Amino acid sequence: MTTVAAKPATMAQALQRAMRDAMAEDPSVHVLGEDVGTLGGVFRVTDGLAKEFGEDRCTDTPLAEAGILGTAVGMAMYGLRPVVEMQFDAFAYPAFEQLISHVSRMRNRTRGAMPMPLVVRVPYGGGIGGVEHHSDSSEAYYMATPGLHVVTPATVADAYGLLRAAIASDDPVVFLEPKRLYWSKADWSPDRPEAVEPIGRAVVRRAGRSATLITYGPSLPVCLEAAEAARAEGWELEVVDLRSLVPFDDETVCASVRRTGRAVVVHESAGFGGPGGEIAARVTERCFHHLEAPVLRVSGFDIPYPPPMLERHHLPGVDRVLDAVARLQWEAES
Amino acid sequence: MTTVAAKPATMAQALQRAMRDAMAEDPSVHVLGEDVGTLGGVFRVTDGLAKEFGEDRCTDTPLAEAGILGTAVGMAMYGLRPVVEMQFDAFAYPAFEQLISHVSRMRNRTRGAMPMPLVVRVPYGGGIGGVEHHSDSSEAYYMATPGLHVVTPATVADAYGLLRAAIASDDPVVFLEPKRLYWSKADWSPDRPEAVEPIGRAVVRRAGRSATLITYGPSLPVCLEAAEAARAEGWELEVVDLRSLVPFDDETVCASVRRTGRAVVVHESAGFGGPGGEIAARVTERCFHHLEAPVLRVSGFDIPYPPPMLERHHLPGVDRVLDAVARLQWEAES
Amino acid sequence: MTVQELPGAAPYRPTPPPAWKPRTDPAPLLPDPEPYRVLGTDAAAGFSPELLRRLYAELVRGRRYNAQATALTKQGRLAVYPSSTGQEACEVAAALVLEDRDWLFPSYRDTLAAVARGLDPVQALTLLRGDWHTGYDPHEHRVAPLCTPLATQLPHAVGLAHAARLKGDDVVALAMVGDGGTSEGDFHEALNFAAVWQAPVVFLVQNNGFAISVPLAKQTAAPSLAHKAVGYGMPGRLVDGNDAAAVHHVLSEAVARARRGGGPTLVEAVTYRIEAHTNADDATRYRGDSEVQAWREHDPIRLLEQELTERGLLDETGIRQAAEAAEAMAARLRERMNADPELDPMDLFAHVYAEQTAQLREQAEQLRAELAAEAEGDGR
Amino acid sequence: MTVQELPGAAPYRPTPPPAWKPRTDPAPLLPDPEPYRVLGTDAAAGFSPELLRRLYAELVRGRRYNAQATALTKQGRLAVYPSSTGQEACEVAAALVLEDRDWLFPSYRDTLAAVARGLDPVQALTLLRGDWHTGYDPHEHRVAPLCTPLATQLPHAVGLAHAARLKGDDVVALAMVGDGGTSEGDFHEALNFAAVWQAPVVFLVQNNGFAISVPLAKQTAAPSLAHKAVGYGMPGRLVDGNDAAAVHHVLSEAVARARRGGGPTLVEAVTYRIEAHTNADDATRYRGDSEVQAWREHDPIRLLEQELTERGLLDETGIRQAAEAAEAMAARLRERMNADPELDPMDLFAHVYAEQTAQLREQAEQLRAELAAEAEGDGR
Ligand SMILES: Cc1ncc(C[n+]2csc(CCOP(=O)(O)OP(=O)(O)O)c2C)c(N)n1
Ligand SMILES: Cc1ncc(C[n+]2csc(CCOP(=O)(O)OP(=O)(O)O)c2C)c(N)n1
Ligand SMILES: [Mg+2]
Ligand SMILES: [Mg+2]
Repeated sequence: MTTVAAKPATMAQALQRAMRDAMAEDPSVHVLGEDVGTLGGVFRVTDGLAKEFGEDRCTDTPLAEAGILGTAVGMAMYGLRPVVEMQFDAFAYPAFEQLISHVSRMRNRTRGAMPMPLVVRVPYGGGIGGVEHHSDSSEAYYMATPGLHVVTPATVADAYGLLRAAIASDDPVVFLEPKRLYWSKADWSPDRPEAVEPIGRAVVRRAGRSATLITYGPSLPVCLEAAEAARAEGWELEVVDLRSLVPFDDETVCASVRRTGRAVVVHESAGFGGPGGEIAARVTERCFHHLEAPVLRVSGFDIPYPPPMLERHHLPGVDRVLDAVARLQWEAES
Repeated sequence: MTTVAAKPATMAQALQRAMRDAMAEDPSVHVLGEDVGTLGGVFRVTDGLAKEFGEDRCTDTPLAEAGILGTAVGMAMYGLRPVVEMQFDAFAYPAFEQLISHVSRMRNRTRGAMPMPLVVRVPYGGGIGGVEHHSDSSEAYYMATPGLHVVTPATVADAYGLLRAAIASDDPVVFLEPKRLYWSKADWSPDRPEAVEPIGRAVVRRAGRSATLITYGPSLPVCLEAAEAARAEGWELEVVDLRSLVPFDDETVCASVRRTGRAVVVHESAGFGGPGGEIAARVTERCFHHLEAPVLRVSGFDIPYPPPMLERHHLPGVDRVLDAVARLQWEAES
Repeated sequence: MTVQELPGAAPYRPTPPPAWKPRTDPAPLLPDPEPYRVLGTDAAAGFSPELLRRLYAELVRGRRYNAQATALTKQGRLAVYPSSTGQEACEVAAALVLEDRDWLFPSYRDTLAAVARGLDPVQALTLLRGDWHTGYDPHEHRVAPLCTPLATQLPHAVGLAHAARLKGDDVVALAMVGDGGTSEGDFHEALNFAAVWQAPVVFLVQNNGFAISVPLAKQTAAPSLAHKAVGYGMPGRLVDGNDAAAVHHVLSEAVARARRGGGPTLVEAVTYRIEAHTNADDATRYRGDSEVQAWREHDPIRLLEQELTERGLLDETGIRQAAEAAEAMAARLRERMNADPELDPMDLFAHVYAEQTAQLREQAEQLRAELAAEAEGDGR
Repeated sequence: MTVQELPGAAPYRPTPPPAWKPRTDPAPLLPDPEPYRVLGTDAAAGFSPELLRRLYAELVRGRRYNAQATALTKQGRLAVYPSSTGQEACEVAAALVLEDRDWLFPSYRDTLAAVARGLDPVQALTLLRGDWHTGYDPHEHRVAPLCTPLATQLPHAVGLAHAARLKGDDVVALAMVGDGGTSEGDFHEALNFAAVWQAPVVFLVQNNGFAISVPLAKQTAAPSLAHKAVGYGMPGRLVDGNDAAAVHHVLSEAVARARRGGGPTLVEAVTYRIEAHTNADDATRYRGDSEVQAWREHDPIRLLEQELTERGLLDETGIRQAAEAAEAMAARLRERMNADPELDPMDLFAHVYAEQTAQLREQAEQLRAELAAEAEGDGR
């Protein structure tokens, strides 16, 4: 990775830059949502876009999420590439019918005649001290909906690269932005030509041979920290960042698990019915005879998202990950 | 099971009877939805209720699902027990925000002061030749939402028993009615006192020692048929009917899998991100060392629900179940 | 800040709230108290004989189309058919007022409007036959997919019209919805977006008295559905939905207004669903025959035929010709629908994504194998 | 059926559509063109001095409450606070017009209304402090949970009011929502249900000019938000939201109307959000100071104080007393909020279901073990 001209940037800035570059390159890219224009979004991810491209390209809409996504569908029908911002995870729910019954199916329903090159940006997850309805992890809903791509960056560079790819995609992408990583920083240069990341490829963030931590988005830093801490216990943990939940990169994930023979899936979302079930099940289907222990899951509890003062007890932290690693039946090893 | 006074009844009739009996017993039970009154519902499940109890107890609402569920929330706040009918699975999506952000959380949010004794009846699944949006299997969305119970009957007796229990529950229940079983018939008497089934208990519908088929709702008849056919191949399949997806009956399911050592989860819903992932993962976590093969999944494909003329290729049928059973690594046995 | 800290304690004369500038005048947005009518009134004289005769031919054809489609359900050739019998004036006028470049957004009941716009009737009926969802390329005739989830097509129409305007194209979108559909949140959000954006859209509500079994009085307490317009800041228009000339006129005005940048209009056409909700419905469960009978007297074809014959614009020959043309259309449709559609189960995986994912390729292989096994089994 | 088959070919005079009975008269549903005002007008004389003085004391207290809560965010004692500074007249009047048995449905901004209704301010602020979601038992003061997902509380209010009426209780529900919230589908569906069911609900829209950064002009093109009422068949009323007497009067009328079975009313109160959206927002990014300044001149406390002093109903002592009472309330609040709330992490599992599921019991055990390990670690 070249570091020429790299400067520290936050994930929010990288996302902004991805939209900016896409809008500059392609006049059919339009951003719309609540407060995305003049204010630049409540997380400032669209900051400056209305000023640079005008209010017709970056539009403050009325306060109505089904209307936002529904009109975006119509815009896509006419050949535009709308990038919709939902202000918070739970506020995407009013748009659920449009997403499930139209966005995800339009291409299929019309035998490809009417594709939906549309991005729905959803800030998701907790850890920012938000009051109720501001910290949901809603990825399970989107994963269970055929026809959508579901993508989530965990690094500043991926935030740029994956959002560029999402906007360039001819299919609808639910783009999940981990709220608590918005202000995470990295040295990063958006001028690298290789910046656009293809959708659908997981990446090994840290190599190790004891066990694999399979994770994404807000839980990546937790897993990296856990892997570091695990060295003290003599475990070398491999950390896989999925980046794309749909399509799912079986190859990268299974290659890792076959190497290590043990795996833990880590995510913030509630465990029951959450992404971890699918991931554990498909890894087990494919790697059964390589597994020394069942694939375990570390996740938020099966409860409504807690109030800010209690959220740290809900969110999977380093200790909970290490506890799970410890339960991977190491005695079998000896 | 006593058969005194049992007469043949359809599942639709049993459901109707459950509401009727609940309404007769408890004046706080109210039914509301589109066309539930004068017409008796498009599936005739509420037939006769408006006539018997008046339009205030069984009410034709305006055509707006969020409004229906939202007003039901308010009615529950005032101590009523609303039973809401969503006309078809996909037409419950407009009510998604009310369901996720209010119905599932109201008790928790208010530390128990404001429970939500509310039932959302959703006809679901395919196999009835419905045009698009009339055959979705939406259970994955509900399963992934803490605070809801998710229940689905597969037999006439359970239709009555579970709906009575759902209406009696002090918590919100998403009650999924398999459309294609509405006209299934059985000898059944609603006068048995044991008719109310507690929510949360799976049941072994057929005993066997070769492998376990874990299923629910519309796929139960398919599994029973497959189990019958499997005898020709020398397999004695056990069939577990989950009945309740939330809470999940780990005990019954795991006891069966520990006995048989092999399992296949069967459902109509798309596989990826569907209920099968959760089920396979939790069974594997709990029964790993009893498993001779990975838990396999047989499900609908990961595609939008197909048009009527193609649906039979999508729905898991007997052959697909038997194919999966055949892949359960029987060579290990010999 | 408490009141004591407020700047200046000088004598103070209360004024109206500062933001209160008189806004839009509501008066021109309100509909007339009675539905607008043309046929049998003096206004009819202003309408060109060509237009009236064209409308007549289309109504007759439309009625025949409805009858034929209903017959096809009985023969098992259609899974279901929601008939627009009695509503042909709305269906036909909606199609006829649009230019080629304009877009039509039909609801699930509006196959006739799509056909009147030029769509192949077999393609229009594909959804209801059940071999695929949308049976046509929406771009070909600029007809959006027939929309089943009620009112969800309305924001699409707004977005498309808005996009066209942003691109500098003078394209108008006409979106159709039922009286029941006006209760959905999407109706509200679509109309609001349209008015705020001044998008070139016309919303046509066919108030046919029922949403399946639910009569209008249980759907709304509004003076009329057209009165909803003022709440969005757009004009509301009320028209006799069985008077083809009146519907055509009101819609034409609304389309022209939208095209010249005047923004959206809400049109309520008062009509009646003569048949049951669909062939699968039993309307006798919720309505009496006398109401249906009263509306049969106010039949759209009869109204127009009367006007035309009285003015000498239509004679027995004309009537026969229209009927014959409709009969020929029906015969062709019947014949074509009698052929089994060609089905390829592998299509299930062909259009889910632009590029098939590895996961779907695997599943496609599974189905292919199953089909091969099935074929072999059949061969045996 | 083709036209030829229609019964009878007798001479035919077109008539209006049969369903067309003149429906509700829209005229009385339409709001006046100007917001209703009392203070500084002749109407003020009709108001009881007690009511005006009570309103004054509450406004002063409310203003102080807003200031104190904002201060608490700076001290880290509240996670966030959406202030209703400048909107106190609406908040206070909404609380005061209700009887004990009535229900209030506040939005996330309306903690002041809840407090004015009698709720313990610490309990009202629990959500914003972050130790739990709803900090009070809604049944105690009949205040529904402060509602964050915009407009979703409106159907709840309708359902509750409807249920009360079915039970024979003369209970009224008053639901509060912002100008931005009126764009949501739930607003539409709630008002429609309310009107169809003639439910005893009053909808109070506080039009404070902004939805976060989005000004009203980007939110709606309607003549006024009150004009939306006619589309549902209920009366729309427009009131100066900073005139406490006017808001109290209009709401009281609406509540009385609802109580006597007259159905719902939509009230738009024209007011202004003096502070930023919340303490976390920077309002200078989207609005100028002059607009804020103009509204400060139209301050609700100032308007009422002027009226009272000019009529000799309030003197320096009265002003000082109101301020002192407010100060005392603030001091108590500050003190109580300075104590750390007691937290029990096990509460996470206590109220998810009526009966804890085996699954949650397992998870609770896990957390208990984690907490024990943590405590041990701390102990070391
Ligand atoms: C969101 C949604 N809810 C429910 C339905 C089921 N449904 C289909 S048609 C219909 C009635 C529609 O009435 P109306 O809008 O008046 O149209 P009409 O049938 O009279 O043309 C209903 C409830 C649906 N298609 N979509
Ligand atoms: C459904 C939903 N969408 C978005 C939000 C985020 N949000 C919180 S407050 C707000 C603006 C609300 O404006 P308005 O309704 O005018 O109320 P005000 O803040 O002015 O009191 C927004 C967009 C939300 N809470 N709920
Ligand atoms: Mg209708
Ligand atoms: Mg506002």
